[in-house]
Amino acid sequence: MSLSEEQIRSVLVEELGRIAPEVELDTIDPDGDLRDEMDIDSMDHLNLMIALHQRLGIAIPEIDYPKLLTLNDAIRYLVARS
Amino acid sequence: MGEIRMPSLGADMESGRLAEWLVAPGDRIARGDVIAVVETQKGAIEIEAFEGGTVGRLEVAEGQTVPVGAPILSLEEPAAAAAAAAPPPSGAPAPTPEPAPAPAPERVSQPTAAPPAPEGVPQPAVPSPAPAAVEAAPPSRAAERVRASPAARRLAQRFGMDLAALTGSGPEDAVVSADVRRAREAERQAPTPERRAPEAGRARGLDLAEMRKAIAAAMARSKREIPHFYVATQVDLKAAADWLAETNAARPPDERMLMGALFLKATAKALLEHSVFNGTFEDGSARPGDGVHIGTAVAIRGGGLIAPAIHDCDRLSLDALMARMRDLVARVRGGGLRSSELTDPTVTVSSLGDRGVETLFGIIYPPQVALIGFGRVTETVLAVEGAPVVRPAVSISLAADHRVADGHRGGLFLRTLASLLQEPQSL
Amino acid sequence: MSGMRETTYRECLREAIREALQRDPRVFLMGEDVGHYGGCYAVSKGLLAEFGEERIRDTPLSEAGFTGAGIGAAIAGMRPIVEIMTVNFSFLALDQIVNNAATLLHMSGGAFNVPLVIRMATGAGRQLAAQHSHSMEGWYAHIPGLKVLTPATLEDARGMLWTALEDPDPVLIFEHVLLYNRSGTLSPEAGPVEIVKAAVRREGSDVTLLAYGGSLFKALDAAEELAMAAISAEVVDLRVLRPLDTATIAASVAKTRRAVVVDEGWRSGGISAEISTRLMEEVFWELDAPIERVCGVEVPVPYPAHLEQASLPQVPEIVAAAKRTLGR
Amino acid sequence: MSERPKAEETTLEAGEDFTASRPHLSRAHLLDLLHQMLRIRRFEDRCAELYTYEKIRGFLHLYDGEEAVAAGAMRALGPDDWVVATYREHGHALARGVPMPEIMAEMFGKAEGSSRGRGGSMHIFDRAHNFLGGNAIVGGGLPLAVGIGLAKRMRGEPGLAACFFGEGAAAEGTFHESLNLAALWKLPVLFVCENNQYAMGTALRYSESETAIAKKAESYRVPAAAVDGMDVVAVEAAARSAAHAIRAGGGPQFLEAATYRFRAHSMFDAQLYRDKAEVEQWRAKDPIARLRGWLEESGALHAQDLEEIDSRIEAEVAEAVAFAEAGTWEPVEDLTRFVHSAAARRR
Repeated sequence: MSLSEEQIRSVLVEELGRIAPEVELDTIDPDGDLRDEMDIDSMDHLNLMIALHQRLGIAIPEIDYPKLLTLNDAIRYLVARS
Repeated sequence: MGEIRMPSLGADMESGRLAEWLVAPGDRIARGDVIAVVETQKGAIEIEAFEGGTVGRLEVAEGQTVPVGAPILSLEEPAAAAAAAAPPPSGAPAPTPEPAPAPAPERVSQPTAAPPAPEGVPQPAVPSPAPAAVEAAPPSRAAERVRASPAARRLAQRFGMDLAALTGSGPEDAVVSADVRRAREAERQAPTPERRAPEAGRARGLDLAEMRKAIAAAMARSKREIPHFYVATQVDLKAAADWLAETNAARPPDERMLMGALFLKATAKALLEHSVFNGTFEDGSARPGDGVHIGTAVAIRGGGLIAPAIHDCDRLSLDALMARMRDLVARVRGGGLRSSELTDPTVTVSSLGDRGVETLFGIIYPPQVALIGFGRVTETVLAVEGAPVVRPAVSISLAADHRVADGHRGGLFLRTLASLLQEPQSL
Repeated sequence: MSGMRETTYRECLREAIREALQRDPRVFLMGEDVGHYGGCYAVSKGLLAEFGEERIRDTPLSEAGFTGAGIGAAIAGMRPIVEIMTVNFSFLALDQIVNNAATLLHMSGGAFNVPLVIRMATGAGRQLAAQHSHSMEGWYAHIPGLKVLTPATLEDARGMLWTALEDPDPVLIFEHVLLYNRSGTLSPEAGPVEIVKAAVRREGSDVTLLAYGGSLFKALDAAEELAMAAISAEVVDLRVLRPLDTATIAASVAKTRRAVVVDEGWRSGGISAEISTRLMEEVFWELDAPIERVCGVEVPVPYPAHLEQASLPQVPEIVAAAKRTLGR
Repeated sequence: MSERPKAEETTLEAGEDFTASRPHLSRAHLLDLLHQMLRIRRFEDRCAELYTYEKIRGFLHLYDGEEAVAAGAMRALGPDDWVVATYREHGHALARGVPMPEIMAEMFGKAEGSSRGRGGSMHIFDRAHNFLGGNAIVGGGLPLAVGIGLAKRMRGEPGLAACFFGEGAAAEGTFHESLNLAALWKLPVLFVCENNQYAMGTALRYSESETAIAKKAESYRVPAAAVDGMDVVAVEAAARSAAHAIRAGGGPQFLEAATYRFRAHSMFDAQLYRDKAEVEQWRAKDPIARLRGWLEESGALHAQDLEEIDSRIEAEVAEAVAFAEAGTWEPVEDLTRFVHSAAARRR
């Protein structure tokens, strides 16, 4: 399965919105640490990983978590793995 | 005839606003059924029935605020009586010799919307089940009859899902693991909640301003009444982190565990050994907890904090504990806490998580006697066998009530907790 | 792959014996009709001329005598391959196999080990009736001290013998009678294989078919048929009945969550019961359906073809059992 | 583990050539035979006693009365030869040179026993003395001896396999299969039938149509001799002659030694199957008394010789018991250690 960057971005943004509905996604720095940008804790983060796995079919191993710290990094990583 | 009253869901709760009735007159209800949603200072909470019967009258209208203890619903035919032998012949003594209880609770300070039960009519006393009995109640027979595969059962427990609600596709229509995954996926795919403007500052069912007030009152009372002492220690987490990484590596994301689950389980087990920290102190005397029910502090987006109980943490497997945590966080953030979760934490655990500070000095939530705080997990230089090594470590603190214990005992508790975390596979 | 050559299960066995005789002067083959006759199933045909009567040793009809002699010779420094014509005849040597081969190491506190290999034919399908057709390998798998191998593929027929001969303890090799003529291609480099692990012969995700020996190919055929019905069956070749490779079996079933055990032996007290119980012990919480078994019907194997076939596991039964585990 | 006392070295280093076809009846040699038989007798007496103290359990089959067979036959065997025995094998193990302390420790079930306590009374094994047990299946050892003989022949090694069994084994299939195989393949096997008249409680006449066992052997073309099993010198002479023929490449040989066990079959046996009179009759032929009387008559044995032999044996048995008492129990963690060689060799 190969997904376009657009598809991946839209899924990611939608899931982030589900986790932090009050955050305006267009206002965050795409190269900033998402955990700070969106006040995400470990449970939120895990839920995001679950959602990405279920919607994109990409199981992200824990050791790769540091590769998804910013919005742009996450998109790059997911595109490469899709 | 029995009745259900506005429950006390915490030492700091004085009244509640009945937000929504989930039952109507004529409905049959069983013990444990959710009958109403009550909005409190801590958010919307589902109220459970502690006795069964047929709903007679709703004594309180939606939107109305009544004090704790006020009757909110009357039961026509308590299940206990119905289940007993045939009704006694006319004129025979009531099944129990006690006189009927006063129909109006003493604590009611203002009349309720509906009139109390007519006086003079003998009513069978309905023994109110002890809370412990509620906790220990076996799953209802209906739940036992669910035909589900072992894999489906395990997965449902891990996800905190109800098997009875699922449709089975397996042999003889048994629920199999794929059905559970499908249902969970459907649950997740539910429409995205409406995007709220940041200034709303209010999650569903929560009034953050009210909550802030409640926190203020409780914390002020705590600092005023409870002579706190604090002890803290740094704990090597290499074994726990390695074990967690290894466990999670073999699991898909939805079955992974967080370090927080290990913290909770280790705390629960340490409390079993040092039970003095698990309980309450009221009216000058300490009372041990009826189980290890850990109030688990959950931060609310946009501010505010709530610490509903996860019951019997010591008896839950790590997976089950993880499922409860996940479920709790989801419900705190999405609304829908149940009353029993707020009434009876026997201790509180607070963790500022992976973005937090190194050490946390908590304030005890009265009438509890202890709060255990977990700081951020950091890479720290530790001396191991005489040589400096870099290890993941966490600072664990205990805030405790000096009236029930002292620092020495606190230190022993932390030592037990630390050693439990060195053997994560045994948690 | 280039260089593959056409061969049969029988030829693979013969090559393995020949290689062992060439590699190790301690090895000799002993049994009824292994020499002048060329082996009841023609496995040792031609070897007498090549290696002589000392090393291709015809025996009288004395299963206890020559099996026991194999044990004694193994203890005293030889590496005998004892051929017992068929598993039913091995009962005449049961005392030697169970009371001596399997126990001497233990009874002697580790002083005397028995590096012996016993080969025998097993299984039904050739209308040989009830005294030549039974699958009793599961019985032997009950005995601590023995290793029990069931080669199904050409690679295993070619490769298990040498590894078994290197084992310091007694190893029993069961050759299903229907496999001897089975042909296929084999790499000329094919050589010794390990004898501790089960092998996944076909990958799948919906149900695991566990089989060995002659039943392996029935399971593979069933998997093919299941694929037509959009059911993805994984086929595991047990290869070794003792010690069972529980890890591989359990891993497969933990993945597919469903299992069908195929065993030509009888259901009651058979190896299928053992496998099923191991799965309960190891992966109960991973299961999505009760474990199914397709076994030999509980009757001495009859002579007429239609009854014999009816008494054995067949592809449609395996397919049906697999479907039941999926609620279909 | 307590240190094992030094074993009494007896037959194997008696300074005589075991391959000689006839015994050399020197005074030292005869005293040695007497010592060996007495050693077995005292050992068995002590075992019977220890059984009543529950130090020894399981089945305990004693060799009293049959000492001449093991003591005499063993003189014809050398270090390259192998011995396969029955469950009544203490005498064979002792005469073969298996150290008494290890045998006694085995009886106790201790880790220091010759089989690490895994076998007990019926399963004494010793690799150092090519002593392949104690086999508790009647007739179970014969094919093993055939296999050892086969290996020796195929490997071109010197030596033979001596196989001891009772007359009861003649009824088993393995007896016939083994004699046939050994004769067919001309293997170096010495079959020694200890005919003590009873297969447990069944007299030979109740179980065999032909009670002359040696005749059965002859029908397989195995040269056979019948010998008085209560005469140690006669047994030795017959064994030497047979072994000599085997070493010369003549294939297997068969000895039938008529003997008698003085004690019951095992410790729990009321002996309903035989008369006290019959036992007394055989006791009169006691091989030990017989040799002693003969030595005394000929003036070769002095009271002080006997005292000296007695005290040596007494000390040896006492040491063996002390060694067994001081022995240790195999840890339960090692329960499955000797099922496969890999685990057995660990540590």
